[in-house]
Amino acid sequence: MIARRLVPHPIVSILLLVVWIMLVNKVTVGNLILGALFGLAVPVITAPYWPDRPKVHRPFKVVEYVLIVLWDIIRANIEVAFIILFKPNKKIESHWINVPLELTSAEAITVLAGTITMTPGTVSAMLSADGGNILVHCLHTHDPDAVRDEIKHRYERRLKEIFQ
Amino acid sequence: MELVAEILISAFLVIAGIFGIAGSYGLIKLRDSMQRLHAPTKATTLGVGGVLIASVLYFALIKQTISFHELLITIFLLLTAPITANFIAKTFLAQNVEPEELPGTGRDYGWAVYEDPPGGTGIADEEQRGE
Amino acid sequence: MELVVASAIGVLTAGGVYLVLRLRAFPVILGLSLLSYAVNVFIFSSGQLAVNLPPILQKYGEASYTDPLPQALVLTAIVISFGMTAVLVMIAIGAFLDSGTDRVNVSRDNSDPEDPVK
Amino acid sequence: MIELALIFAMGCFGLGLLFNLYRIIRGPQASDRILALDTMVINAIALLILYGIRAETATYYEAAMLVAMVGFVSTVAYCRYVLRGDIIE
Amino acid sequence: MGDASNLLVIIALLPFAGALVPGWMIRAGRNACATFTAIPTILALIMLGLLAPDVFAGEVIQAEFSWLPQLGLSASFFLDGLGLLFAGMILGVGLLIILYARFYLSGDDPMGQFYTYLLLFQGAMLGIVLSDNILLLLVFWELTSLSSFLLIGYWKHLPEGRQGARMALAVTGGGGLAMIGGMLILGNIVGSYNLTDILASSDLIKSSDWYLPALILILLGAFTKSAQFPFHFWLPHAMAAPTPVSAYLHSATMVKAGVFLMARMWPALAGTEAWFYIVATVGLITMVLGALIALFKDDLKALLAFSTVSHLGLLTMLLGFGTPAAAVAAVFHIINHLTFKAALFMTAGIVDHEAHTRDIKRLGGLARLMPITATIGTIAALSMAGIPLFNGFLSKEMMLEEASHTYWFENPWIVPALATVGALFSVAYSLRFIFHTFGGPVRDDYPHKPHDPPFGMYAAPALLVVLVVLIGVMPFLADSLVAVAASAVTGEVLDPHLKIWHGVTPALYMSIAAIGGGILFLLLHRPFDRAWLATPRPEAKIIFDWIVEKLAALARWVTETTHNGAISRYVAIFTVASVALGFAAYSGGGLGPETRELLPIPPLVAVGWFLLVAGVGAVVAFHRTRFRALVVLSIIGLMISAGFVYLSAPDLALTQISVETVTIMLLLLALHFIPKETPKESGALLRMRDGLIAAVAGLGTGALAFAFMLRDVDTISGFHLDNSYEGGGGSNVVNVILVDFRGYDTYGEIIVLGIAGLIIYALMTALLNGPAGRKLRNTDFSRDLSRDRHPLMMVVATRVMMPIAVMVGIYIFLRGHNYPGGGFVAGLVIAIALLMQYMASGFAWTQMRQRIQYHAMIGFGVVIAGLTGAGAWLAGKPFLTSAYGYIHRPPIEEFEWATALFFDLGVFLTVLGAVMLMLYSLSRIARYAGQQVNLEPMDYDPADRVKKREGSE
Amino acid sequence: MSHWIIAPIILPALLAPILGYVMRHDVTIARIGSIAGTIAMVAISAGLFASAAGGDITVYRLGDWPAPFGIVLVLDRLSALMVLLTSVLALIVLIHAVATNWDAKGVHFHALFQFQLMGIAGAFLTGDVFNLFVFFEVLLIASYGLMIHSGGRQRMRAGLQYVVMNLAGSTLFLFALGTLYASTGTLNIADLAVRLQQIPVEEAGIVRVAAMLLMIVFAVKAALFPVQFWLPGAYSNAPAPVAALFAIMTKVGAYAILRVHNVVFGPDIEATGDMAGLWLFAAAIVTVAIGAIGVLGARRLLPLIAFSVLGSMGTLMLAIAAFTPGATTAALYYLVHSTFAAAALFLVADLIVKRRPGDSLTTLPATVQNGLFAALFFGAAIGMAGMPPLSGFLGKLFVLDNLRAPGQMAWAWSAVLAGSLVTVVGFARAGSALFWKSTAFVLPENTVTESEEEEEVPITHEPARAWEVAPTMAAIGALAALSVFAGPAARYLEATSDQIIDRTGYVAAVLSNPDGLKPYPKPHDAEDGGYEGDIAAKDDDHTTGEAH
Ligand code: NA
Ligand code: NA
Repeated sequence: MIARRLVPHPIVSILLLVVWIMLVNKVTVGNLILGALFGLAVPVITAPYWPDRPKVHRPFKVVEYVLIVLWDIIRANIEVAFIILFKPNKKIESHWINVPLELTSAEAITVLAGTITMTPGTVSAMLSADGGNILVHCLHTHDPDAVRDEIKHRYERRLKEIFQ
Repeated sequence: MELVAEILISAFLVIAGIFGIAGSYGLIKLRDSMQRLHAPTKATTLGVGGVLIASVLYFALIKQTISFHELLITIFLLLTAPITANFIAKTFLAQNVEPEELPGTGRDYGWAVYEDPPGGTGIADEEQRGE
Repeated sequence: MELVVASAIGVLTAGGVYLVLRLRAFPVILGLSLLSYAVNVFIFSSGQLAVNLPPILQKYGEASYTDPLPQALVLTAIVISFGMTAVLVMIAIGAFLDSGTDRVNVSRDNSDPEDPVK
Repeated sequence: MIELALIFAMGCFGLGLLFNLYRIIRGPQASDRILALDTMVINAIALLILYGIRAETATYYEAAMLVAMVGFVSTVAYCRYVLRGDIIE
Repeated sequence: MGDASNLLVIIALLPFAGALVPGWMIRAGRNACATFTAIPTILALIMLGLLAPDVFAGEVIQAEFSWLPQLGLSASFFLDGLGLLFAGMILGVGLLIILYARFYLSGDDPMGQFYTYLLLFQGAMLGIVLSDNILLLLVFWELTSLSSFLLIGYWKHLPEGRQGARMALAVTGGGGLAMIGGMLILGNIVGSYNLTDILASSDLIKSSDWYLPALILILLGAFTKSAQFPFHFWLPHAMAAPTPVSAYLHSATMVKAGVFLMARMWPALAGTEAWFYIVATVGLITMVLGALIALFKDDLKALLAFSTVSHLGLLTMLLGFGTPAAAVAAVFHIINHLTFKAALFMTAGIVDHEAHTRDIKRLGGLARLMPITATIGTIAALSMAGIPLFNGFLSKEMMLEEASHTYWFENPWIVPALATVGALFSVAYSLRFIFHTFGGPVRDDYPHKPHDPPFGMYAAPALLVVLVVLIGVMPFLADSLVAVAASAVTGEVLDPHLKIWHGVTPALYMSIAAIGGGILFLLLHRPFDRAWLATPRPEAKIIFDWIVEKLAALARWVTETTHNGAISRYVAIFTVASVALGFAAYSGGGLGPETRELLPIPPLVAVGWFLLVAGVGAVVAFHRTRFRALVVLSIIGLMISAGFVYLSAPDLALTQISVETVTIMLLLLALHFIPKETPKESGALLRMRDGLIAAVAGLGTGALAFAFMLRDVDTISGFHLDNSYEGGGGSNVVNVILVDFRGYDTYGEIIVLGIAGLIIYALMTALLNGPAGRKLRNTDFSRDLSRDRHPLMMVVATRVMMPIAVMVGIYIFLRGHNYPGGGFVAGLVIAIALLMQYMASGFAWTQMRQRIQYHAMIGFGVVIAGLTGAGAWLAGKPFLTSAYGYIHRPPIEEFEWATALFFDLGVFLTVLGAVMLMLYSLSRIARYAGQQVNLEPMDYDPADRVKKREGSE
Repeated sequence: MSHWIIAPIILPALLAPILGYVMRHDVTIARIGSIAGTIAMVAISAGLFASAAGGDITVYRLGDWPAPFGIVLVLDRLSALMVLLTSVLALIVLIHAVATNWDAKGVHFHALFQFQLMGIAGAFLTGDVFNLFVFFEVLLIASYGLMIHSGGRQRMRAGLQYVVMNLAGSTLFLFALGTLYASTGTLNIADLAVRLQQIPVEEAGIVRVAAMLLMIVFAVKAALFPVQFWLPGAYSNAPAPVAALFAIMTKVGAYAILRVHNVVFGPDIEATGDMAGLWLFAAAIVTVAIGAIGVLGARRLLPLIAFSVLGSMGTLMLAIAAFTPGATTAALYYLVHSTFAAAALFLVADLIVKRRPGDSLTTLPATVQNGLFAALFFGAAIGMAGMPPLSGFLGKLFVLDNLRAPGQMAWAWSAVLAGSLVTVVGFARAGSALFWKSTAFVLPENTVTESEEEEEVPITHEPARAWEVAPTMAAIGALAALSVFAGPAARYLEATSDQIIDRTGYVAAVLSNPDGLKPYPKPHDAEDGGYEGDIAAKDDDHTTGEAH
């Protein structure tokens, strides 16, 4: 309990240490110590704004997910760039897609929405009032349902494994 | 080695440039606002990403000085781009699109822009709070 | 380069002055912030322009730097004009809520305050 | 070679700035303007970094970082204004 | 200085000291008050008596104190014959008036006030006649105007009193100001403001080119004071004052001040053509005109007033003649007029007091009802008419004698003829005063049954008529006084022998003609009166009031059209003036040679420039749709920051971009409460005008900047570069300048921010407690275009971004001294981070989670910065002297600290506190306007759905 | 090294936050603190005054940096006089504000008041033009807060205008400073004086612009034509005690011109010549006229007073514009006088107005203590209108007596004399309308005076307590004292003006950096950082380089 008070968000603390090192742009013992200090201190200050920290199971899944997403991002960008540069506007076929969610953790939903936005020609436009659905706008597709299924299968499933 | 580095860096720069221009071009080319939204969120982000990586490589390989703080900016952008896109999309929808024009949620709560969340939007403040 | 900066100053000033001469508080505020941009660049340019000579001392070896003093002056000016703008904005709100109009000119004939409730 | 690549990249992002400007002025929707502004900020960041590479100095970096941060905040603020009126309700 | 001089000074000061008495004594009752008020006057009179012998012996008593030597103003007094004469009159009559007023004033008049004013006036008059320094004289001169203003307006309930008082003040005060000019010129010519010096240097004055202006200005003062034509009109209206005042000011003393002045300056100014033609002519006209008007006045006091005007004219004319004999006559007539006119005023007062009217047409037959008063009045009036055996006759004879051989532009007739006419009129109105008031049958329609007043009331006039008769019969009694006074006037020793019979002279014929004609005129008064009433005459008062009103209206118009609260016009004028004067200044000099060649313009810079210009254009074009303008404003900020980075000013870039963001936030928050659009109000012409002004201003600043960018000067900043590291312990010279070399500027700057925070908070409080607050209560500003206020995604993103942003803030703060950054930027970064949190979960919620006392934060900031500066005192160093050093504590790498860091901490706290206090105030307003607040960080946490489901199962 | 010079700045600067944050919940404590602080300030500035009276110029080098590289405070007769004047006025005004409960009508009055004092003192004491700007801003922003203290419709809008006008002024100030630095390369007043002497007129185009723009900036503060328009609206809508305090604010502008345009751009400097004098003189003449006309035309009491202030500023500027020792002495005398006169008028006006509905000059039934208020108003009015026996009359004579240059005399004299006649008439009309009851002069129809729209102000009918009247009396008393002791006063002011005119003395005092200042090493011997370990306050064993 005390530990939880002192280190409200271990992950964040680590993230902050990394951030610090990036900021000072020099890996030295001093910087590491300083960064660790701030990394521990800052979350304590900002803890009230992040009441209940999410629990992350299967950290290695995170790595896998990150890699997939990065790859998708690049793919997405190439696709989109192609559409923008070479596809005549009238040939572009956009769709609204409703993606019902099984995720219930706010963090997970956010990550999913973010992923959707960053990956193949889709932008997550908004959630439903109770966070049960994501409204996705698809820049160009002939089969909206396929897109939805890919989202649920490729990302949401993994996120469920990570967050629940 | 030197040459390889140069080629690598140059490649990153050129690709970044192409993505960058693609994003901005899409902004004027595409016909409706939602479509335009796709362009920058992705292309430009990656464009910047490319530039930042190029910078890292440049300092590392050519100047022989380790410099990775550019990555922080990349993280920043990757973290914020979806939120930005989300907000802009809502701005567009709220101003120009009626709920009927959208697919339903198929559940008892509609889309957030048009419907109050369960349990309303808060309480009237008897402004005793704060200082 | 100098011409670029000078003309920028001129354009900013012109835009600022024009907006300051408008009849409503908000454009006046916009104009004043344009003017403060203009004057900041103006002061900055009083120290002679230089590319890639930031006044940050290199520990080793001789180096030449641009004139740091105008930069410090501009920083002070920026901060001050920020404070001023904030106060002005607040007073503008106050004047509007109190009198129901955001006209800057107080004259007898405008006895038709529009309703702040809109 | 790097020099040429730099110039090319700068050209692209510079041109991008002009496109963004067009969209900001032209609109038509508030969302378009905000989006274009956000893009312009990102392009500016890219250009700052490119200048940093070219000048072989890190002084451009802080600016880029700060621009990235405030760019996000102000974009959100603009949207919130349109959506809710009061941005910190 | 001998005792004599001391006495003189005491005399001059006694009345002022005495002016304090009535205020106290009035509590002790009216008699006590009157008595004690009389005491200073009596004392002064006695002292004057003690000095008199020396003066008669031809000695001039002087006393001098330095007052404002740099100006040539000294408190110096002198007493010569003329001074003695007037001082005697002022004090003597003053005493009688005090006595008379005791009985005259009614029970409900504030007597204490009256006596205070009276003594103030007495002091001022004494000052005039005793001053030996013309600046000092001016002081007293204006004082008489002021005190008479108070005395005339004494009866506050009477509008006539007010108007009369204002008119008197305007006319005499105006004359006084003219006289100031004249006196200053005079002093300029002579090189001294000392009266004795001036009187001594008559030739110098008269030969100077400035003589005529000086003369005219001084005479303006004299004429206005002495109610000379064309300024005669104020005197009758001053008669609204209580009779004692009229008797004192408007017959005996104040109106004589002008005459006194002319007599005083006689040696310096008189004897020239200009003097003769101005003074004598004005006097002559006034004498005739005053007498004529007096003839048709039914109000006793008005009649006396105009007769006074006429007699003042007579005196002026005599002084105008500029001959010693005329001077003697003038002095003698001053004495005589004093005696009979004061007596007559008091008589009129008694009549008014008893019969409750002063209207001749309602009087008559009083001789039987109030014989004593009648006798007094009759004797005095006969003297005024210039009937032999009364003193008035003697001086009038001398006047006519002088007139009889005075040429006016080679014409021997005009002056004598008009003088006779004047005399004739005065006979007529004097007899009318007697017969129409006291003569005739007793009537039964007096407003109040009159009878003789108590002794105290007629004692004073009685005493005066005794003098009238005495001098009239034994004129030689007045010899010495007249002699000494007249010699003082002329500056040469005279000793006139006043006698009743001068033999058969032209003057005698003229008198006879006057008396005969006068009687005839009186018999024919009725028809003349009708004719007079029939003929249209300009009414001075109406004209005066009309002029003043019109002037006031004009002034009001000018003022309200120029200062009509049109700030946009003020600023336009300000701008035009700046540009025009700036150009004027420039064209007075030239430009040095150019010492730099221009830097190149890379294409990207050109692009940036284009964006900037387009941005400005867009802001101007969009300024009506305010939100749009705000969006465009960002471009400008962005481009300027980029420009700063490019031009080697990273600190500027950081500060600019963060300030600009916060500013736009504030504007967005403000826009929530004010109209969203700007109506199209200014017409095309106005917009063209403004466009022109703007263009010129822009051209000016741009050209100026371009001009100096091409020319180097050696600046002091070399020192800063050289000393930044060793002296200031930092390698970011800009930051070292901010926190060390010019830390004092930054200290002032953060105080500005702190104050801004305070004001905004105070203003918010004032608003909410004011009418705006009530309005707000039933106003809903919320534009809920969207129903989600605190969207989930934003909240989550913020949870990650916030800590990172705080890290960045810390980083920027710590390195500021050596690299771009520092307390100010760090403060803004943290503020922006918090702002992000507010936007995510709302202000109220965030506040609830963490109560930060923003007031305290500002306070600490300012105090910390201040104390850091003051800390240097301990080392015996000046404020803000910095110290610094390095710490090597392995494994922590060398970490440099400086007191400047604490100072920067002050900056940091102030900035953060100020910005947050502003946001707090704004959100407070919004919530006051009935805005709802959320108790949860986000609108709806989907996890609750799960919980609910679990709960339901 | 005496640190007292900076006390008038630091004392309020440290007191204000405490007042604003610690004491803001208890008005009584705040009052005690504020008054105590102000009394202390009076004492301190009196001490400074005494120490400067001898004629030696004390220089305080902030941060221990040599002039012209750091910022210096300069205490000479002039700055000492101005600071003393400020603090005495402040005490009077503060007591009035407390006695009449003005301070409790809004929050943070005392904090803002102290900050205001800090700003004014700082402006008077600094020897650096940019620092002058900074303290101008401090005193201005504080004045914004005081101006709109306790809010209210008219006041708020007037406040908005006041702020806008001054922001425009501040912007011009910055333009001027940029130009000045670009053309001289320095900011220290003494150093500027030195460098100006070396600029030949044919190369002085830019610096002349700087001089002119600076003059306009100061003219805005001093409310000179054509930048005087803002003053009546601002002063007549400000809370009375604040308006009274503002009497010193216009003087800040006058002071700045006295200082800068004597020391730096003096008439004997080839580069600028008598440029300033000519323009100032013309502007002052018009200002006198505007003031007088405004007084005659005013429908309301407070604007009337505001316009009389304008007139007095015009007269003051006439004297300053002459740039001769005599005229400067006269100017200083008139400056002190007009400060107290304006304050007295606004204070007495406050006592009167709060007992009538609004301040329009219509005659109404007598208020309580009509006599007392009449007397006070009469005193203050003759003071301002320049009638004896108060100092206004002497001041007027003093000014006129020193304006004898052929070109000036006729204009100046007729303007001032005619002006004071009109003013006297205006005050007479106002006074008789206010205190001599029944209809005096009827306002034309269609007049909806501002104050009639404002319904919020409550009217009291209680007699003024001694404490409420005392400050007004004190102000009038000051006028009387200034008149009685005109001789000694003028002697000090004469010495002061000599010191102002004598540029060399000032320059020598500021630029002669004694030993014991920071080292000024050449760039290269930077390597040996002898500063390891604990605090290394800069060592004193170097003499300063680059002294002019
Ligand atoms: Na800094
Ligand atoms: Na700063």
